[in-house]
Parts: sequence; C-alpha cells; structure tokens
Amino acid sequence: MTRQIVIPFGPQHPVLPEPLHLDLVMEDERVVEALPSIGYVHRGLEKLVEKRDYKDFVFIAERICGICSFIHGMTYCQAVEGVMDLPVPPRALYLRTVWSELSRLHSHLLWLGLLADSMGFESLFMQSWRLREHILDDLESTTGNRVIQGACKVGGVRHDVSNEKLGSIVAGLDELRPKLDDLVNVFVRDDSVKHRLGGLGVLTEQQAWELGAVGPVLRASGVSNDIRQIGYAAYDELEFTPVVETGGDCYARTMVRAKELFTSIDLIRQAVEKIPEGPVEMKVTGNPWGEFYARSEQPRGEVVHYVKANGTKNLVRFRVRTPTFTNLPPLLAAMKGLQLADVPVVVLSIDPCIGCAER
Amino acid sequence: MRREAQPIEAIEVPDLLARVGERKAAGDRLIAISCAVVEGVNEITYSFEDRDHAFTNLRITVPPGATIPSTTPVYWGAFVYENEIHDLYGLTVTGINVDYGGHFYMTKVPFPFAAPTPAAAPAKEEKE
Amino acid sequence: MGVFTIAKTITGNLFSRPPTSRYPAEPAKRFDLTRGHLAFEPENCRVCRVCMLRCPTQAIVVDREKRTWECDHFRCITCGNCVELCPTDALHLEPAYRSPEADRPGKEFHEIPAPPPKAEAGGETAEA
Amino acid sequence: MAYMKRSPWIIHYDGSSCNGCDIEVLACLTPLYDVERFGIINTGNPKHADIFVVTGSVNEQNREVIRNIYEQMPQPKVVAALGICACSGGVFRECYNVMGGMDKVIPVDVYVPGCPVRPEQIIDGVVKALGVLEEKRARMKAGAPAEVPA
Repeated sequence: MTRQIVIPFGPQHPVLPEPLHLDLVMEDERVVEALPSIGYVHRGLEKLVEKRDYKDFVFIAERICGICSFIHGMTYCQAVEGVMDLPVPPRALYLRTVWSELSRLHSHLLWLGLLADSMGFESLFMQSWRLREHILDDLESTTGNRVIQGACKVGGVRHDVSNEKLGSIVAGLDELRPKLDDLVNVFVRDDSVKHRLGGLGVLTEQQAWELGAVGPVLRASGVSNDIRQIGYAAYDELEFTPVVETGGDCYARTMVRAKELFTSIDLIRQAVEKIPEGPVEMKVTGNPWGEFYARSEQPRGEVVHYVKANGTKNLVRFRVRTPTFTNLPPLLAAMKGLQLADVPVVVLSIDPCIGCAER
Repeated sequence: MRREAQPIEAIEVPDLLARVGERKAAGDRLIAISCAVVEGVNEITYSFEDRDHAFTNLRITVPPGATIPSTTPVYWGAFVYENEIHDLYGLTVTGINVDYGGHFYMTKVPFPFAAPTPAAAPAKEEKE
Repeated sequence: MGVFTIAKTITGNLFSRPPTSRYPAEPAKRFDLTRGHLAFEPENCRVCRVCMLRCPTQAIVVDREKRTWECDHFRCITCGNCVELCPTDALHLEPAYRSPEADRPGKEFHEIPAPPPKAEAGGETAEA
Repeated sequence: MAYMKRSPWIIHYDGSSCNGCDIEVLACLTPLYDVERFGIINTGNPKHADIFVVTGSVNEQNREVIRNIYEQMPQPKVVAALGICACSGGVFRECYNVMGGMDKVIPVDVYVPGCPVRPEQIIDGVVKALGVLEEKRARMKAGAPAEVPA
C-alpha cells in the first residue's frame, strides 16, 4: 500500500481569491479524501439581527457576499415580506428581476474568467472580465454601486429606473451578445478547455441530488432544477427553460453557466417588455410576526433565507443557507480520485463563494 | 409573484431518523437543517424539496444542550449542517460521518447562538 | 478560416480605443446615482438623530446637547439609509468617492447652527 | 506616471470580507483598470511582495494567518487596508466573531474607505502606499528601522 500523506491547501492560495482550506489526503498524486476546514471568513452576522432594525438589516444581508449581493438582499426582503404578507408593487418585482439577472450575468462572467485563470488561460480571463465591466456599468448607473448595489428594501426597491434606461440596457446587452458568443465559443469549442475540464470531478445525477448540490452543479448533472421556476419576483410571468447538461463534469458545469448567460439576457428582455408602470415601493408599517423561508436562485444555486420574528423590530432568528455551503459535500465527493494538479479547477467548478458559505 | 406553501410538521426526536428516511425514500433532497432558539428551546427544522419544488419541513424541539441523532446515515451531506449546529448552538449530535469535533467554526465566543441556561452567567456582550 | 478571424481581430484592435480607462490621467467614471460619499449640510439639520439611530454601522454620532454631528468615514458604508430617512434633507450622497488616508481618524465634524427660536420643539421626529 | 518610479508587487489576502472588495482587487488587474501598466503585479508569495493589501476584518481564525503573511514579507513593507471592514470592522464590527479592523493585528499604513472600494480607490491607495514605501526605504538606508514604533 502506498503511503498516505496530508497536503494542506490554502487558506492563502494563489488560485483562490478567498480563503478556503482543504486537507487533501493523498496517495502519491491521487486525492483519497478531502476535508475542508472553513471558518476563516466566519463573522457571525446572523446574530446581528438581534441588534438591528429589521428594515436596516437588508444592508447587512447584502453584505453576506459581494458577488451575489443583490440576490441576498432581495431574498431577505422576500422573507420579511413573506412574514408580513406584503403586496409588493409589480414594477418593483420586475426591477428586482432585471437586477438579479444582471447580477447573474456579472457573476457568471466573473466565474468563467476565474476558471480560465485557474487553467492558465490568461487571455480568456481578461476577455471575460472585460465584458463583465459592461454589466457593472449597467448596475452602477441604475443602482448606484458597482458591486454591492443596495437597491432592494423591504416593500420594494429604492430607485425607479426609467423605461428609456431599461431599453438602453437591453440595447447594450444586444450589442454585447456577439462578444459573449465569441467568448462562449472558446469555452465550448476550444480543445485545451475541453481537455482540461472534460471528465474531471464527475458527479452522477443521483449523487448530485442526494448530496444536496444546487444550482449549476446540480443542473450540470442532468437534474432540471432551477428555483426561479417557483416563481418568486416576476419569474412566474416570464418564460424560460433551465439549462441542463448531462455530463456532470467540470466541462458540463462550465457549459451550464455559459449558456445561462443567454437565458439571463433573454429574461431581461422579457422583463423589460412586460414591465408595468406604477409605484416601486410601498409603505411598510408595523413589525413582522411569524416565520418564512424565502428561496431564490443565485448564480451559484439555491439560497434559503429563513426569518423568524416575534412582533418586535428585531428579528428572533435569521438564517441563511447559501449555495456554496450545501455544495461542499458534492465537492468532496467529486474530488475523490483526482490528481493534485486538478484540485484547484475542480474546487472552482462549484463556484465557491466562501464569504457566503461562512457568513 | 407566487409565494410557495411551507408546511412545517412537528415530530418527536425518536421518530426523526425514520421520518427523514421516508423523505429520502420518496426521492426528496435535503435543502437545509436550520436551528433557532425560541423561548429557551431549540427548534431544529429539516427542509426538503421534491423534484417538483414542493417544499416541506420537519421540526423537532429540544432543550438546550440536548443530544440529537445525526441524519448523516440517510443524507451523507448533512454533516455540514450538523457540525454547524454543534458549534453554534452547543447541541451534541451523535454519529456524524465527518465529525469536526467542534472545529468547524472557530468562534471567539463558544456556542454563540446557544440559548442562555440559568446557570451560565450572562456574557458581557453576547446576551440573548 | 483562422487567418480571417485573426485579421479581423487585428484590424479591429488597430482602429478601436483600448478598453483600459486612463485613470488617474483622466477622472474616474461616475454616474448620477453613484454613491461616493456622504455630505452633510448643517443648516438643514434639526438634530432629530434618526441618522444616528438607523445607521447600520453607527458611523454617525449626533449630540443633541452640544448640537454636533460627526461621521466616521471609515465606518460609513455609503448605503444611503440616512439620506432616505432624513426628514429635512440635511444629508445627501455625492458621486465623488473619498481618497485614502494614512491616518485612521478620518472623521468629519460639524457644528449645527442653532435654529431660529421656534423650530426647537420640532426636533422629535425621530424613529420612522 | 512620473511619480511611480518603482513597480510594487502586492499580495492580497481576504480577511473575513464579503468578497466585494476582493473582486474589485481582481477587477483592477483586468483590462479596464489594468494596474499592470503601473508595474503593479499581484503575487501569491509573501516573500515577493512589497505591499500587503488586506480586505475584510479580522476574526478569530484568520488572525494568525494575517500575522504570518505580514511577518513573512521582507522589509520595507506597507500594509494597505482596503474597504471599511479592514479599516474599522464596518457593518460586521459588532458580530461576535469579528475583532475589528486590520490595525488590531498588524500596523496599517494606508486606509482606503469605500464599501466596497472602487478600483479607482484601490489605485489611489496603492499609489499612496508606494509613497509610504519610499519613506520607509529612505529610513532604512539611513540606518534606522523601517517601522517606527507607534
């Protein structure tokens, strides 16, 4: 029997911008077992809910993660609105939809870039991030910030966006589309990408479902599961089909995210076509009482915000189950039998967001 | 906008594994295990989803510092949630497949979310 | 095929502007809505303290007795909550962002001029 | 830029940040902001780095990691705290696991505000850090220790 050694990976690692520590039990170059040790980013923000007004907590909920920030804020608002049973104005719901799809676009482009970087495809990384700046400009000009948008509030959104501006966003995305096509073509067709990602970190359909994988990881294993189908925000009035791949490997996960870029553009166009006129926020009075689970689809997968309130202005419990947290067990399963050099790519393929996972 | 139904069924601790096993047999996915302290007791909620997005919950209620069985024999991936419950709430979970032994999160305050027990003097900042 | 693609790319690159912004030679790109920094107008302030009470980071300290307003810019997250809640429009957000500093203080301090005699009683608008 | 005489290498570590600042640090490296035109290179090795760019606040578990990275860097070295979490703890200041800003563990030379910091602010911050680096280098040449005890 070969000797087993444990290689620590991270927390400060050139490939990962975030601290994730893995203990890799190795037999020569093969990973026998991987164990994450997390907690480098654990802040304990769920506890803060006891000190802050429930309306102000949205700013903290947004800062759970800087990449999917908008959707975190939105899901928190949905949870509170669910508890209080607030009828949110439809225009606000549509604006939320547009912004969450823009967030998805920027997050997926970011991820495609990071993946390219982790395989050593530097120019592809640069190209992805160059295109991402267009999306960030759209976000900044409509919400006021590039990354942490701060656009959602309990009972609606904080700014209205004029119909002309929405139209120009769609026109801008149409212009962007051929460039995205070129980019995605490289990911889909390029031999070096195929060879580097094909067959790596395979999760079967059953494994992915039973281990609790969510989002692109689950869809890449052939399960058509997209939380947008439950119809939160304005998604119940928009048409889309979840992108599903069957390979279950890193290449399939890349495909899912790459194709979702176009689904998002399409959803934004539909939302802008259908957006109703009207107010974008409602007056919220009183304090919540009750509990609610709000679920929504982040770029990384399903996020669950649970809110329990007892009629005071501070909530009793706020819990967030982030996609990366539940994607950790599937990641560990996918890493068994890998070579050490492939570990960074496979870790990246679940789109880990440690800031989210550890809160 | 649609708001989904969220039935929560209260069950007893000894039934937990059997009921969770039923869910697995029905082909459900474990969404999350969340814990909350409500009026001095821990509510632990197991959320599931079937293939058509139907969202259901099972809930057990245990006193602070209690011992609960692990669901990892049923859902392998549940260890992340159960280690978290141990580290943040001070509940003991028996039979976890990957047991971090309290080193999942390293927190400045031990068991920051735990319900205050009458014996423990209130901490300086972290009182409930 | 490949030759045509690369020829197109090369000519495209020759005749297009580089994507790189020329900052700091050119000023930074900003939008009307950009949340750069918080600006305070002492003349409009009625010392209601709502900005201090609802600030998510407690960056703002308002002293009613001394009639002072102080903001720690290294705590302010420019979320705009105070701007929205301020009953008298004494606060607003400017698109220009703050520059880095070598010292931690970075506090902005204002004395609020005393109001015309009758307005004092109207200060109780806090807690929206 | 004339005032940028040297090519500082930076090392980036994410304390307990929310990622917002980290992706902006990365965005600085990419075509729109492209800090490599100033000779700034993001390295992964603390021994190669002149400027330690930290984002996020200090918590129980990463305190040692931050101190380790800082101590491994050669003299003269400069620490730039990016974002209000690194400056003061920010929104998370009152969380049970957060100790506060970076200055609780290592001496910070440049504080860059913003939540999250904008890439332009990062460039400004690094330029400012470079000024501090030059001062420290001059001090070392004169035979004095680079770090002045606070």
